Amino acid sequence: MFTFLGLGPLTWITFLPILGMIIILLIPSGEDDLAKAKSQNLYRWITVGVTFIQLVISIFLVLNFNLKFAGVNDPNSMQFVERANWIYLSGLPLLGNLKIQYFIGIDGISAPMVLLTTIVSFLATFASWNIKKSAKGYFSMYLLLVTGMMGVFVALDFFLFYVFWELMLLPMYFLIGIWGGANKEYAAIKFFLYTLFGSVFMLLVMIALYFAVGSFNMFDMMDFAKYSHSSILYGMGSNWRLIAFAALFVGFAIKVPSVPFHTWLPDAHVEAPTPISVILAGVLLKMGTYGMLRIAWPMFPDAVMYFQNWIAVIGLVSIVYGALCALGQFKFGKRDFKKLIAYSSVSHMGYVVLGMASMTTEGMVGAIFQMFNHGTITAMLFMIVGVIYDRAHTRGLDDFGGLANKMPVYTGIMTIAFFGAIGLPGLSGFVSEAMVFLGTFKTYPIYAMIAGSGIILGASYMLWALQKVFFGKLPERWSGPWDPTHKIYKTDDVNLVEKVALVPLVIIIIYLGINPNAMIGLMSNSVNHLIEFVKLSGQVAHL
Amino acid sequence: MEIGLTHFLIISGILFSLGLFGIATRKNAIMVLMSMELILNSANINFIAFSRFGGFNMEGQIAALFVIILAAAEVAVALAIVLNIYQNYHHVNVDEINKLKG
Amino acid sequence: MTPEMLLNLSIVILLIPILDFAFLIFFGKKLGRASGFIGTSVLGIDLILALIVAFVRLTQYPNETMQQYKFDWINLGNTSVTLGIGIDNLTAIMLIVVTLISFLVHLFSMEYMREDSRFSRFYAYLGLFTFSMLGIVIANNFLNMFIFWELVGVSSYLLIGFWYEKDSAANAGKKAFIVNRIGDLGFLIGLMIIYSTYGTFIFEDVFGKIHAGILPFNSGFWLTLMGILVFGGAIGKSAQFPLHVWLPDAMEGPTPVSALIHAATMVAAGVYLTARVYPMFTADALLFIAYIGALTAFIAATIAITQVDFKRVLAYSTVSQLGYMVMGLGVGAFTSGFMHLVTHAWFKALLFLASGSVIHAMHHSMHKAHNHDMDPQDIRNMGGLRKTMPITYITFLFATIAISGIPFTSGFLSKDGILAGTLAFGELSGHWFIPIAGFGAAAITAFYMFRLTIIAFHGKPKTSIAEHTHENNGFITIPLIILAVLSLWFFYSMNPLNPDEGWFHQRTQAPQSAVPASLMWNFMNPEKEINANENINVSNNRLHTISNELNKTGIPAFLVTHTLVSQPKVETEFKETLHHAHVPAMILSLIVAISGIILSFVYYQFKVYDPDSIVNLYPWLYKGSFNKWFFDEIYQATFINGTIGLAKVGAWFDFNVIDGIVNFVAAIGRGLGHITGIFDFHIIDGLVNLSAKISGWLGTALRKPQSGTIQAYLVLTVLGLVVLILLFI
Amino acid sequence: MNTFQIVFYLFALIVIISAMGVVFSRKLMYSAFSLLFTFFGVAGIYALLNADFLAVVQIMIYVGGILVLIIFGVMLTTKITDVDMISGKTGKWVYLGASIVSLSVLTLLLYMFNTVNWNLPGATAIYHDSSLDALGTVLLTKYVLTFLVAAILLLIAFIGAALIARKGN
Repeated sequence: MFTFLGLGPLTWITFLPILGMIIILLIPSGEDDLAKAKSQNLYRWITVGVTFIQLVISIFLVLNFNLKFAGVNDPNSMQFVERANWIYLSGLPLLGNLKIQYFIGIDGISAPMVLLTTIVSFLATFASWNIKKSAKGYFSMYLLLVTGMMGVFVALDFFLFYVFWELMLLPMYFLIGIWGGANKEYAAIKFFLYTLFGSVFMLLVMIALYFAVGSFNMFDMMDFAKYSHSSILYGMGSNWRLIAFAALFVGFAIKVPSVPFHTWLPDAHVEAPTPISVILAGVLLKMGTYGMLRIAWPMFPDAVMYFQNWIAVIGLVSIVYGALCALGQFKFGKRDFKKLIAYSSVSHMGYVVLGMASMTTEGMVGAIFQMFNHGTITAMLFMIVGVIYDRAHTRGLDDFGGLANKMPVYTGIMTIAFFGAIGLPGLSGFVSEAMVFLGTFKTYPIYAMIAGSGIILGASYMLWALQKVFFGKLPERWSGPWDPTHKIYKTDDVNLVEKVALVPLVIIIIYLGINPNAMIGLMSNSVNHLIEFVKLSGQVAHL
Repeated sequence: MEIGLTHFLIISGILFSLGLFGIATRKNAIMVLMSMELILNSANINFIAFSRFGGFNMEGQIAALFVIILAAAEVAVALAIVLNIYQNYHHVNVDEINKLKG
Repeated sequence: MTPEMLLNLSIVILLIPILDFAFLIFFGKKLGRASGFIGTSVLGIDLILALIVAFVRLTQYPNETMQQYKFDWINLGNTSVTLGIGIDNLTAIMLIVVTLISFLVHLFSMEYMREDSRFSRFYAYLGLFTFSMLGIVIANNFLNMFIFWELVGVSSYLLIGFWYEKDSAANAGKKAFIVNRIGDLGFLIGLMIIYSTYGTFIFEDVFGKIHAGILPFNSGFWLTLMGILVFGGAIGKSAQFPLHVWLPDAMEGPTPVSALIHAATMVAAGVYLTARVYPMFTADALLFIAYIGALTAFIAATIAITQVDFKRVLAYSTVSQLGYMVMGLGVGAFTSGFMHLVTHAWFKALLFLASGSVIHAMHHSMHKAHNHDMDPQDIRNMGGLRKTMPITYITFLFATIAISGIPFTSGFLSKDGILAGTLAFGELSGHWFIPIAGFGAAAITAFYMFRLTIIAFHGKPKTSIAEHTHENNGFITIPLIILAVLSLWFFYSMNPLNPDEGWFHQRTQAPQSAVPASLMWNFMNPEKEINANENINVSNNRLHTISNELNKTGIPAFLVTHTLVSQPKVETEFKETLHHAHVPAMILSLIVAISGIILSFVYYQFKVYDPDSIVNLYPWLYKGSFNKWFFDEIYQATFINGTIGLAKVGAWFDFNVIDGIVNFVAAIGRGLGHITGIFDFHIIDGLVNLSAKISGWLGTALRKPQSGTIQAYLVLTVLGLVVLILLFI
Repeated sequence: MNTFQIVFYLFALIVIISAMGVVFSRKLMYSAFSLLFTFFGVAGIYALLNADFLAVVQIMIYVGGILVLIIFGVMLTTKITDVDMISGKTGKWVYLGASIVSLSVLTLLLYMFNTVNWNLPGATAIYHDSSLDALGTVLLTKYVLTFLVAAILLLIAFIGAALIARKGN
């Protein structure tokens, strides 16, 4: 175990942003313009520094990750574990003994997510380069958000998980609500209420589980032998267990988001500033599916097997419906670039749910890999929208056209991102989608076939958007120099900061498309173990 | 009569009462401050007397020392406040500064 | 040369174009014109390597099974996904086809694309395309094939939409990609069935397991479906009916691209795929393939008659010829079908490059005349080019004769074989539609190709632009000459009338079918097994021995090969019939081809009859053909509008219903909040106010001692303290 | 009556009388100077209590520091034209109340001092050397943290005082 100042790498990676936040809060923002610009620069670089250290730590973690250890429901094969008693109270009325531990660690399921979080939050910092409005607040909120996200992925105590889950919510609300677009209040409140609605379900189930096993330790909750006989959750396959699972699933599905709990996403995306959209799509959505894998699946294996078919249907509907809505964007309503990508996110996250419902190695590996790939690809897509929004101050797809000649580098990057989203072989998205299809077909052949239509719809709307933005003739008003009164915008190609944010993602997408084993190797052991565990326990329940 | 603990305590008691009276009756803020010093001194006498006769060794003296430090700090801040009040009201009469009046 | 060296060399062949692509993408802009030289010379090296590989393979190991190399791409712990590459005779021949045509197109483009502002980008894309195509060729498994299959689709998208300033070009690229994707969906579902049933993608493993009697869902129907779905990929890529609509539109791309992609290589990929996975097709699947091919060949030919755009005529001709190939494979004339792929590649590339030469010349002529409104591709503006562009004319004529199927050309050798196959198939299975469509299409092909030649090249120039055209320089004419020479018969067989004796036929024998005998045409099963009584027993026995061998060695005894010459040749009833059908087919095809040619001379060269008279006689026929039988319109009205309608409904539903429900719930919440607000205000607040008033009175009373003087407070405090102390003491 | 007693009563007298002077004098300057004597007296009592170091500290800080500060305060807050520098009178009721309270407190304290059995472990041995050595040892070992905190507090208080007293803002 590698420690620094007595704290392990996971603690550092989780709480480093808090440290950065405190430093930022201590630096006065200055009064005149010069001082303000100076301090702004300082905030930026502190954020870059903190997230960069996080990135280095996460790479270090992945390099030192023991691929043989499965994790999932076995605390002894979790890695980089840190454990301390956090809240230990005894003799409380009603609750009895309250045991909450600071218990963190990673396995093959969370390791890719930790890596994803650090990559996306590091690169999104560069997308935040142009934030001028109250930079101090912005960057401190941003760092708080990063801590919340990271905490969710490393927590192994349900209570701790919940704390981080809610911790993430607050900065997100402010980041959308203060730095957002025209309709930001509506979007922020919608996001907040939706997610809160979901977390209430989670809280209820968490408490019920606590009463059943007497601790918040996730591994205890996965061990059916520890369930007390008097608990309502005792007895595999009981109605209460099914209800608890359904509630938990809804709580996570809102975050994913799966149809029909998805309508907060387009609004939140459209209104959020670019880097927040990037984080939202890149990391936040994965928290839902991660929660399912980490909590819902192993804790309620019986219910998973019971609802398997319905979960697959939800995934399927999300794929097709999300794609249709994205396609519908160009014939209905405002043609907003971000909305298009938001609906494509719904569709792509549907693959994750479908793959997880398939309960096959291929499907599950594909699902986790898709989580990672969607994180990188969609992050890239939103950054791309941000680039054009910075120049044009519009996201309306009808306002663009013919930019390919003006911005060749941008066009090249965007083409890669779009084809990544379509699932072009050679790019990472293909591998994960193909794996999901292959896995799903083993369990649900018909669903896999229907889901296949998603790739055609995906190609349709993505290529349509590509054509709208880049091809055809350049509208007069894009000739520049910038003149807001006459709506003339300059179209200079991506600058250095934007390149720094985009090029690493391009490299990741291509590399993982050619050598997917680099990522799949991390998770395959854990996934196999998880499937075996869930299937075994689930079958026992249904005997 | 052997001079004992009680003697010192009586002096400190008297000093305390005088200080209290001063605080209560003086109008001038600086006078109030002086009276406060009296009270602090009486407390210090108690500390040291107990230290001497009570077998507490150095503890009482240490406490007295810290009281002196605090007194210095208190006077510094208090005088600063008084000066501020003077700048605002052009007098330092405590009873006329009654913004707390309900 | 050892097999390992062969494989390593083919990996080098594969990687050279992608490195070329990467290099040109990053440095192309600085290099400018030089990127063309780099691209061309790199492809020249690639071509030489490919020739070496093909030569070695075809001479040193002509009878061996596929030499291959496998590796685990994705390791899932308990299973893994294996990829790899392999070389056999088919691959070797395809390597030459792809690299040679790619090389010639590179050369051609040096002149043709000279004035384009994105010259280097064009060469980069060509490199990407060549890479993807080579990947398809040397794949030894389904997944590899699918990966490069899609990459071909993308490079085609980029190249069709190369002049993206034109909306029509951008739309055509999009259309090509999406229509291809529909076919690919079939392919993908086919892959899912294969993987879930066999757990592997490697061709020989899959075929071996099919042969061992393992069927998807234990049903022959699913095996058929699996074959048809995989063939779905070919329908999309090879522009077969009903997904043929993208190819004519793809002519919006630069002409060299049309020659490379939409004539010779990419569209041939579908045929190659069909040939590659040939052993897995059941009788029903083969029948389906044959019908699709026949329909495509015929329908496309009828459309080509009336088109006036030079390239569109060629495009429909391509579709029609691809239909031929597919039909040939479907009816079991495997060797001829594949041979037609190769020969067609040469002469169709030639036709397109020649059309490029014409368009280039027309364009220059227009440029000199300062005329920018005319369509340089419309054959009605041409005529008399025979005089001004002799080399182009002669090479074009070579290709026209070849495609019409006149003896002493390569086209005759392959086309005749296919037609003989259809005859034999018709005779044995009773599906006579296929030979009829085949011969009909042959006649029409000869007719419209000569119509094109006569209108464009013969007679008097119809415009002054055509009059002032000039022959192009060597960059353009040399590829034309090379391809024209390749359209002659002696490359494939010394006997101009019988290809069977040539090396090509010797080395590309049809693979033996892997499907159970009961699912195959009886006449295609090996002779000794036709005996109905023994059929089941024999296949059971075979199953038994094969599974034994599988257990022993881990390697399937039955290996898929196209060159099992060393093993005893399997004689089938079909081969027998095919042999007999050869001569009648030759005579018949000659008759239809020559009558087609004569008819076109009668109408267009000598103008004995006015073609318009027929138009006036059957106006609906003309309109239908001219408008491509309204396929685009029908698709627009049904599938596209249907999908868009569905999407609209989805978006509307999302916006109004789901979000409506959410907002409605929020509104209910607000309403409840309002009601509780009223309750709050009057009752709860009332009580609160009452208590507030009471405390207000108390406050007023207690207010008196609050003088605001700190000293008073102090005194009172101390007094209280004293009282307390007194109380407690 | 031994010397110790004589000295004790002398100092007690000085302390009490001068303290009364502080409290009852109407002139600010008189009060301030009486305070000087009080401090001296208290320092003497410290010395009698074997706390020689504290006695010195008392003189140095109270007399040298605080008193000077107070006198400055007096000077700065009183108009020079006010020759008398008289502290204003408060009302009779306040006088009466304050007297009652102070007297009762005094009575109470004296009563308590006389009656309470302190139950102490017993007097400490008298140091014949200076207590400085022992005091320093304790201060820098057991109470080092408190010492540092006090130092920081003092610093902060002075900075704060300077800030507050700054003219304007």
